[in-house]
Parts: sequence; C-alpha cells; structure tokens
Amino acid sequence: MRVRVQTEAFDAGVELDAFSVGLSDVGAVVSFTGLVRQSPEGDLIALEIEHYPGMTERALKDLRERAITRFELSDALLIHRYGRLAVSEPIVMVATASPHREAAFKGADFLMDTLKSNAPFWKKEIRKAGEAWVEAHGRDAKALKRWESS
Amino acid sequence: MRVRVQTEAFDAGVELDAFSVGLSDVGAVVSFTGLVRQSPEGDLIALEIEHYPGMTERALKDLRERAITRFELSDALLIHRYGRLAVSEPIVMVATASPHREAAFKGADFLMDTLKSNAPFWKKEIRKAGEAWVEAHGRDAKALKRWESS
Amino acid sequence: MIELRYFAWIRERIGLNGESFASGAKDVSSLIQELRLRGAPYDHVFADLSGIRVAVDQTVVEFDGSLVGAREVAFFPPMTGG
Amino acid sequence: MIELRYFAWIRERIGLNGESFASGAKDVSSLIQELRLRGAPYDHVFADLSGIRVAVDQTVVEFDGSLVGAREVAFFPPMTGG
Repeated sequence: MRVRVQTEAFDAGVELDAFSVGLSDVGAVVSFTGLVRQSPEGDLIALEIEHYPGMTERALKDLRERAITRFELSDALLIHRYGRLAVSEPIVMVATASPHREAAFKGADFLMDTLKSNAPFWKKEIRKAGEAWVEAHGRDAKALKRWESS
Repeated sequence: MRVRVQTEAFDAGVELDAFSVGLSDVGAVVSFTGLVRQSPEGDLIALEIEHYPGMTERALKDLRERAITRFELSDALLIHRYGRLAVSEPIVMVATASPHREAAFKGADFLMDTLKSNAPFWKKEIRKAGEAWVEAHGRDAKALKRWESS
Repeated sequence: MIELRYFAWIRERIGLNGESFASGAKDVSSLIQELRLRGAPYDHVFADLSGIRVAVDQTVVEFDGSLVGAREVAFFPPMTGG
Repeated sequence: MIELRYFAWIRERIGLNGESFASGAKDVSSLIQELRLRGAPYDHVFADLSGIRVAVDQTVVEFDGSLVGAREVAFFPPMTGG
C-alpha cells in the first residue's frame, strides 16, 4: 500500500526499506519524515490530528499520481497519521524513487508542500496551558506557489 | 559515526533509524540514497569505485560541517562506499535533521550536489563490452552553481 | 437531504460531526445562507467565511460551487497536515 | 622528496598508485614540467591538463598552487562520486 492513513506509529527505516525493495531502474530514493516537535515554550504535550476519512485517502492518492506523472517517478509512498501523537513521534512520511537524483528530491519536496494544503488534516496542539487549533501558515501557501511556475 | 567511508553494503532503513534516534528539537528528517543503476543498454555488471583514503574522510567531514552551519541542521549523516558494487546496491546515503522541513531538504540536496564535485571518488563502469571511467557531467558543475547565489 | 460534515473548530463550535439537512440550495453560498438563518451557533460560525473552506462530495470548491446532485458538503478550516 | 599519488585513469596510465619523487619545483606547474621531462608515460599523461585535477596535502589547488612545505601531491580526474 503506497498510500496509508493510520493512527499507529510507523518506523521510518522499516518503511524506507520496504519501499525500496524490488524497485527497478532506480538510482535515487529520497525520504522525508515529519515529527512532532516540542514547542519553543517546551509545554507541548501532544498533537491531536483530525482528518476527513474518505477524502483524505482520495486526496493523497491523487497527489501521489500527480507527483509520479510530473516528476516521472518510479514510485512514491505517502503515510500520514491521525489521532493523538506525543512529542517526537512521526506524523508523516513521504518517499520517492527515480532514475535520477533531482526528480527524487523535487518529487518529495512537492509532495510535502502540496500535502500541507490539499490533504484534509487539521492539527490541534495540546499544551499545559490549554488546547488550540494550528493555523495555516502564509508560508505554506507561498511554498505551494513554487510549484506553479516550474 | 556521522561520516563513514566503507566497502560494506549498508541498509538505508537501519541507518535512517539509527540517525534519527535521540535527536531533539527535530521536526524534519530527509534521507537520500543513491543506488547503482542499470545502464540503458542493460549491460552493466558492476561499478568499481576508487577513492583517496584520508582526503575522502576529510572532504566529507568538511562538507558535513558546512551543511550543518549553512542550513542550521540539527545533525547530518554521510555514508559513501568504495570498491566493487553490483547493480541496485547502495552507493551513497546522506541524511539531515532540522527543526524545519525546508532546511532538511535543502541540506540533503546541497550535500549531494557538493559531494559529487568535492569528495575524491571515481567511478568505473564494468560492462560486458569492457570497462570505462565515468566522466564528470557538465550538469554536476551546474548543480553545484545553484548553491553559490542562494 | 444533504449530508453536512464539520471538522476542527467548526465541528467543535457547532457541536456535531455532521448532520442531515433538508436544503433547496443550488450552490454553497445559498446553503450557508440557509444555515445562518437557523440561528446560533450557525450564524456565528458562518459570519466570517475567510477562515472556512468547503468540499462538495469530497472535492474542494469555491463558495459559488454548485450543489446540483451533491450528496455531501463538508466545512472546515484551511488544512494543516504534514 | 615529495610523495606523488595517482588515481583513476592517471593511476592506470602511469601504472603506479604513487611514488616518491625528488623535486625542486616551487609550484604544481613546475612539478608537472619535471614529470613530463621523464618521458613516457608522464609526457602523454600530462600533455593535456584540462582533464586533470591536483591536490596538495589533500587539498584541491590550481596548477599555480605552491609546493612550499608540501609532502604529498595527488593527480586525478574530476571527481565522480555520489
């Protein structure tokens, strides 16, 4: 399964190896893993990630197809978790395989930029002082714009 | 050991997990693995990689320090093999960790571009028809130039 | 009948994951008007649409998006995955 | 005495990994002149320098690089790692 939406933690190394097995005509594999990062104030207890079952899987599958076509990837993997995640747990992983280095890098970068604004996930920070929904950053929209012209 | 030059094969997944253990204040981990790719003609038997012992380790350590400083990485890993490598075996791996996604991506991309022209490795292709040293590509120098202005 | 789905702060503010709603609206804007006419909490939730996104049958659309043949409409804030 | 090291096709063409060489050269260009005067295979190997790179004590330098205090000089083609 090259697109997975799950509550369970995953092991990025195990996923990377499973992804890489049996790929042919591949010279480059890139992986990105996003982790729950402690807040600057050090008071983050957990992230709660909500998603839109059904639409999430569709959006991720569509993204994967777009990335494979656009960057001529040999293969691509997307894993995204939802539910309650403790600090330093993995949230998301993407991996790309390609004959060429540049395509593998660009494909993974594109997947992450695009996923942030196109896959229906919402993060809530659970802090000692209380809970708050994470707001979308202007920089996410800017990051997305990079892929319009190139 | 965050810089390794070795003949033995490595397992990218195991290396990725070992690299990620115990990192603090990290939100993003990127890995790149380069593999021996079959030639378009399908007649590649192996790569023979020669290196300059002593200088190789120095060059890779220096590169790692430059990447960490320039992209404010939390950590970086470089592994490069030498000797005889069969098709689809791993040649090289870099991994970067950072609080932020963009720095982790850019750091890994920079390491690969810079490594190609600064670390004293030379590849020879062993084909059915004979052996030939791989020539440096103009696109490697071009890739390197990307990092001068930005 | 149309199935409405709410996510994140919109879900919390309305107090429901979703609901069935008898609507005659032809587009999303008209549906939102109908919801606002129901009063609290809808009138407050949909007072400012700048922080609200909409998907019709699991595809993101603008507020003028058509509801002809639509079965499911979801309201949520900008996505923050990754 | 200076330690010379050869890599890749230069190593193969000269037929040695390296050698000790009594040189009075002050810079890399002068050292190359001395080597060429030894005749084959050096004269051919160093006839065209466009495909040759040099490191003095494991640091890449240009052909006008100084050899003052140098212990080791390496000749090799452009690197092709990664």
